[in-house]
Amino acid sequence: APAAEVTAPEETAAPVKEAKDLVFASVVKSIGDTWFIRYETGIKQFEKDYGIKSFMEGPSQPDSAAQVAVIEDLIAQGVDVIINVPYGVPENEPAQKKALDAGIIVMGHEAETAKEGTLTYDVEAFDNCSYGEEMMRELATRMGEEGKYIQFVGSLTNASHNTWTECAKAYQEANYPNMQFVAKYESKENQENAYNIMKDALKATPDIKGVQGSDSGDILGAGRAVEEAGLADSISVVGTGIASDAGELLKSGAVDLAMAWDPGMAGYACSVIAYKLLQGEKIVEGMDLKVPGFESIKIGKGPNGVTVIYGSAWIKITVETMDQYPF
Amino acid sequence: MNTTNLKPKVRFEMQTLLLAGILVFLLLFFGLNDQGFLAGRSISSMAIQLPEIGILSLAMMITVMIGGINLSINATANLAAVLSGLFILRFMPESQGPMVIVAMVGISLLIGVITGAINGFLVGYVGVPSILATLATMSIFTGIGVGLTKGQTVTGFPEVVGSVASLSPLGIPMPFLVFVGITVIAYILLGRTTFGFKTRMLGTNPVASKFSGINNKAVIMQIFIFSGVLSSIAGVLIMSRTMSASNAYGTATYVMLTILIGVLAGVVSGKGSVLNIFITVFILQVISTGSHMLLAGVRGSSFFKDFAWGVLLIIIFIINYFTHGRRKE
Amino acid sequence: MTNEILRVENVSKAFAGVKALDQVSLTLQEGEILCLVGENGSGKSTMIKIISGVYHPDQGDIIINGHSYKQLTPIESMREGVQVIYQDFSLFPNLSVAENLVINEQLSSGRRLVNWKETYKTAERGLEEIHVSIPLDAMVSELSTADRQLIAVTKAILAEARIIIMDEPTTALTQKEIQSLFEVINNLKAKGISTIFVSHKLNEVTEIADRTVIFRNGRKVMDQDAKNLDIKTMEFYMTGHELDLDNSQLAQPDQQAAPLLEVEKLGLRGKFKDVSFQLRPGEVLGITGLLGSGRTELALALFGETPADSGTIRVEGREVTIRSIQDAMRNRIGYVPEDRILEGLFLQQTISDNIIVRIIDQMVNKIHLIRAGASKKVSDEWIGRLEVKTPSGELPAKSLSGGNQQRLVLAKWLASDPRILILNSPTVGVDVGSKASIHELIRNLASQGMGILLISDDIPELMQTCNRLILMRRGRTFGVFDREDITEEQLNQEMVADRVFSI
Amino acid sequence: MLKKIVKSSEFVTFTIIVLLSLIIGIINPAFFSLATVFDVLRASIVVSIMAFGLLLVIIAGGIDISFVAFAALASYGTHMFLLSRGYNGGIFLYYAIACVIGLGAGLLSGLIVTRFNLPIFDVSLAMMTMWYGFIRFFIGSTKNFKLPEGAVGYYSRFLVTVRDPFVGEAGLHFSILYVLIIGVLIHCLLKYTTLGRGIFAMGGNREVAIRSGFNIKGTLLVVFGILGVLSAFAGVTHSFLSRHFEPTLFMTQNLDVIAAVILGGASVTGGKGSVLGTFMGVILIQLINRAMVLTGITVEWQQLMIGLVLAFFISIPAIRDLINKRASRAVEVPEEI
Ligand SMILES: Nc1ncnc2c1ncn2[C@@H]1O[C@H](COP(=O)(O)OP(=O)(O)OP(=O)(O)O)[C@@H](O)[C@H]1O
Ligand SMILES: Nc1ncnc2c1ncn2[C@@H]1O[C@H](COP(=O)(O)OP(=O)(O)OP(=O)(O)O)[C@@H](O)[C@H]1O
Ligand SMILES: [Mg+2]
Ligand SMILES: [Mg+2]
Repeated sequence: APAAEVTAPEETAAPVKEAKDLVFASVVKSIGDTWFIRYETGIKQFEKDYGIKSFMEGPSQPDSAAQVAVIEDLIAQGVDVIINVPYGVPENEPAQKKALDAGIIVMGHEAETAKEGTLTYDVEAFDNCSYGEEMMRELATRMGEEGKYIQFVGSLTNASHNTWTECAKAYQEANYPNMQFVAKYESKENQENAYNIMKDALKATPDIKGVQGSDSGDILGAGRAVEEAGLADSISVVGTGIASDAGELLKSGAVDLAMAWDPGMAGYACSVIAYKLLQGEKIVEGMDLKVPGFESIKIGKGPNGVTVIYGSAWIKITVETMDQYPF
Repeated sequence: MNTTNLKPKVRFEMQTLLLAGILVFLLLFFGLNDQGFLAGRSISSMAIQLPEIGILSLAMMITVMIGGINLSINATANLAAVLSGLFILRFMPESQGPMVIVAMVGISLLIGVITGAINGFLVGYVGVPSILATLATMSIFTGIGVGLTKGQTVTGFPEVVGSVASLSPLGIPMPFLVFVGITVIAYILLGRTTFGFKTRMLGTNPVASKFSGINNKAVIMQIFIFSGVLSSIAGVLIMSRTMSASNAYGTATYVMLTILIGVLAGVVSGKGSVLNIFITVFILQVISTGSHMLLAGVRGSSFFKDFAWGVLLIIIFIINYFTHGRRKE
Repeated sequence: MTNEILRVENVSKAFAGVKALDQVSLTLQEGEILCLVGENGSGKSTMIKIISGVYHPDQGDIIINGHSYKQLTPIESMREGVQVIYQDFSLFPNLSVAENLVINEQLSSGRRLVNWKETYKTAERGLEEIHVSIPLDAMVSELSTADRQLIAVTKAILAEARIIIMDEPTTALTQKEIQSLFEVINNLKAKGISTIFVSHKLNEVTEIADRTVIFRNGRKVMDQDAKNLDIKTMEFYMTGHELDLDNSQLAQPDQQAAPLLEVEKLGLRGKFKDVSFQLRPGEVLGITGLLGSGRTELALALFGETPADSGTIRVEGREVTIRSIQDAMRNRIGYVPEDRILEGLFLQQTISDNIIVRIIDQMVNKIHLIRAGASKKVSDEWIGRLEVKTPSGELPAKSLSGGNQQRLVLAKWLASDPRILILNSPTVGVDVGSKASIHELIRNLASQGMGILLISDDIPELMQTCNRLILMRRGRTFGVFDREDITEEQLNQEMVADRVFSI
Repeated sequence: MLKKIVKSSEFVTFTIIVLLSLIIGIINPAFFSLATVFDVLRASIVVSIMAFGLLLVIIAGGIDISFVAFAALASYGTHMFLLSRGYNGGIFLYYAIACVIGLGAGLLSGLIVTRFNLPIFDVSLAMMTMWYGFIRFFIGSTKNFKLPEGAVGYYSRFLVTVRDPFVGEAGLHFSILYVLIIGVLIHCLLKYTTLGRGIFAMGGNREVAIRSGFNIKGTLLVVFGILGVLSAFAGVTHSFLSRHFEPTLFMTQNLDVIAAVILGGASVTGGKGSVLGTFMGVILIQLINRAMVLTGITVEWQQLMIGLVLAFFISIPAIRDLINKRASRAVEVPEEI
């Protein structure tokens, strides 16, 4: 249920700094990921457009402990805004809270499950459960709404991945009685694991017809295994992924659909909201952030009470549309 | 190999002095380069993770001292947090009383003892090399937590759970006090008790220690239990600070970091200094925080930091080599 | 007319202030057998290590085959034909017997490939040369100390050395093997190969030496044709005073006293069987026999390391089960192992820590912290009592010479005040002077009521210290003798009569 | 002869592999197929090649954890370099350049270890941190999926293929030949060259090796050189097989490779180990991981099961040693802890 209006936090009452004196820092799960390289382009675009120093930081390996250390150091540096994409949501909360207490605006992304009071706002490209359901619709269509399917998550500890797969499964049970869930596997965010698991899954359940991936490596590994077994035509592979990684497999037909959102735009949107707050503006339902996908935002509450700003629209990358998404 | 270790006492001080010198140098270096560095906020930023890393480093060090290694320290810490967290959520979700703390600490310590005993059994009694044994138990301990929670982070604890980390009697954060306390205890245990003495002997020559009547198996068992207990205390601190218990917390960084601290502190079979560990943990924390400050906003600064750490380590090894006198071959 | 093959001129070497060698000169002729003798720590091993290139001298020259060196590397030394048998045998425990035998030759020949057939053939030839048989594909780690020593000797012979240096090669050999070794050395001599021979067993020295050099405190004090030196003279030069080695004043234990230890029909499958004896307080009971006769296994069974599987043990009249070393210690049984480096000492730890390791549990105060003062007092006391040669108890044990390390192992056990002490070859590698003092110590301990089991090959030693003797053969007690009832010659014959070798 | 084989540690590992295969096969008969054999072999190729290099270091008495970084540096560095030059040809040049880079990285570690007489483990810890940082700061931090012409289709160059009615086509990848060739070479190096025996000698007793006149430093340099080259070779092969190059290649997999080598009978303290045993160790680790999917253990409990199975199987050699020791008390060698 969208809240009608959310008032800006009190801290913004502080005297407004000039744009050139502001520092916006983004903290991501791991800075080496293709995904976050794209994220960085968004905040760099924001830097150019608004003249506000924006940069991305994060551990070299995805790990909450290391991420928290980065946040702690940013607090000590006295930045104005921290945009955090937490690897583990609860583990990052105390550091976020500490930043809030220090008068810093703290935005979250992919942190829908955060507790109330640990983020100024969380910004999501979409509602995670709907995303999972949409993925299932796409998978079901490609499978002719029947047959066995398996799911991958990058890791069991990843809340988003598990929301996607669970909502997808629930949606299937409600709408596609002829489809049959076989098993969920954990790729450990490593496409080589996904590859080996897919091969073994084919042995364990020879008549698999569909695969749903969550980590961006899942459809790559599974797709490769399917392709090498010469089963590209009979098995549908659908999941989160981006064109630069999955391009070849989309072309060969081993992967049927990669779904994603543009992390660059999410980062940009977070920055814009933070800036508006600093300007004393209020964030309201239906507002246009002038960012693709965030033309008319929705405001809601996460399961643990944090206020979430939803954009609209995921993107769907197929062999036909892949050229439109150069990341 | 013919290192003629003629003045053990002096040598020990050399290593400690060297480390202390590096620490002072780094503080000055970062302090002069960045005005904010010595400000209170960065100190408190450093103090946040330091106790956890420090205690885990001690847990690692004592196993290295008997010629082993314990790869399962982080898994033990997380399992202790997860199991005590599940217990609290199941049996005292609303309670704010001290019993919650008692349960948290009590269950965690129990987990530390049990996991340590499993490691000790495999290494001491079955005779599996510790690198293999603890690799397997790392998987087992994490696996239990993952299985019970389906991998999800355990949250929603009563507020009182956070008090361990947030209290700061006399203005000193509680976790830091715990770390200092444990350092002192470890110092006494290893330096002044028969347990520490036997540990050193076992690490030096396990056959001779057996023939001297030291019960090697029992000492190995005690060492791994001690290591497990220290790990579980780190687990309590993490749980209290993050108000959550995750199976994945620190898995990509903590184990290697503690090994690195041990190596820098000069821990080897039969020899290890609690004081050196204490200083080294500070060194690494200062480097980490300092480089974050100096490199703030530089693209890929974390990567550069990794690179610099590697180089710095080599440099420290080489300084060590020259200050300890060239070793004859 | 002989040719000088090696000349060492005015060599000095100091270790952290200790002058191990002080202006020492030596010569060695082709085909000569030169014996080096001296007390523990007098610099013999240091000299050897300098000739073999392991240590570099502080000053002086080494001239081998006319080539002059300020210092050598091990490989240069080998190229000049020097082969050393070190006290620790310098073997690779993880390699086979054959390979260990051939490895030096392989290296010095500069060949890059290994020919296994050739390796085995050569190895076999080597072992035949000293008339022993050891399985060629056994790992050295599986062998007994004596076998290792034989392999070390064979290895040097095989390397076709021109100078063979043996640093106490006979410590773990029994009479029979020693005789074969001497035969080998004499054969080598006939071929023009020179030998430097270091031993603390002066009777061996008189038997084999052409010339004898005596060291004292890092200086050469005597260099003489062997025929001009008798044992008494050597002892005098080594120690600087006359030794009184008259040991006839053996105390007799009280025959009425209840036995400390009674062993009845003790057995361990494949090792020994039906061993029975009694040990009274104040008694020194010698156990001897050839290699592989089961003496060490018997000792280890009594010490709980490899427990016996049949028979009974009674300590002070009580029947006890000894399943572990802790059980043995609870019954105040101590064991001084043969292999001091591996089983006896913590080389990197201090001498003082090595001494108190057995009694550390008693060195604590009320709150169970170690009392530093007490441990220093105890260790200093034992360093003094056993005359361990060291400037400080705070030095690591590895700074001690072999003989002093052996004393340290003894000190460790004596400090724990055992009731029954098993000594396995306690004077191996110990110089005559120290040996005499260790023997005296043994007698003193016995006279204070301790029961001592002394395992030894050294027949004079047994005759001088033991009240009774057990002779073991093939895992059984072959005979028990009162010392008065047997002479050295008889005992010697009894031992040589058995032709069983190890394994 | 037979007795010797049965006593060898390779035989124990082999028995464990057979045992585990039987258990998996009984639970899921689909396991018994040529496709499985091919899959397991394929997944073992890259790890085996690295493990062979690591084996030399472990026999020499050290433990290296940085070889994974050599692989990443060599494969990713070569790729990004050639990509920037617009190279689009065959794979030979990739292997050549990568092996040179690997050799350089290996020798650098070797030089630091020998020149300053440092423990191998310590140096490798530093080098691993350094190289992964170097790659991502100076070369690039994202995966790259653009393969040169010569590598397109590399993944499906099979020696033989079988058609399985259910699981589709399964082939034995030709790069298993690399394992065979490298394995034989390393075996011969260890067994038939003075250098190889020097590696064993060094691991068995370093001081004696020095005294005997082995060139310890030279030997270590060669060992590190080989480790670097083999890691580079494995890195490039992996990248072609998985059709992309990545800067964090193998980053968290070094412990698994070490475990495989030790499981294959190499001693943690050095002086012992074999090529055949190492290969079987790699296969065993593979099987343990694959058993999870094939036996249908649910995902939440897989990690626990992997740990339990591993703990069980690593205990077998240790228990065997305990029993052997009881049976014949040999002279003790220092125990591993
Ligand atoms: N590496 C070393 N470091 C320090 N001191 C040493 C070293 N090697 C020898 N020494 C000292 O040099 C002296 C001579 O030692 P050396 O080994 O030559 O004696 P040795 O005559 O062989 O004695 P032993 O009969 O006990 O074997 C000893 O006092 C010893 O303490
Ligand atoms: N590594 C070392 N460090 C210090 N001193 C040493 C070292 N090695 C030997 N020494 C000294 O050298 C002397 C002799 O040592 P070594 O063990 O070589 O003697 P040895 O003649 O062969 O022995 P022994 O007759 O006592 O068995 C000792 O006095 C010892 O102090
Ligand atoms: Mg000597
Ligand atoms: Mg000696």
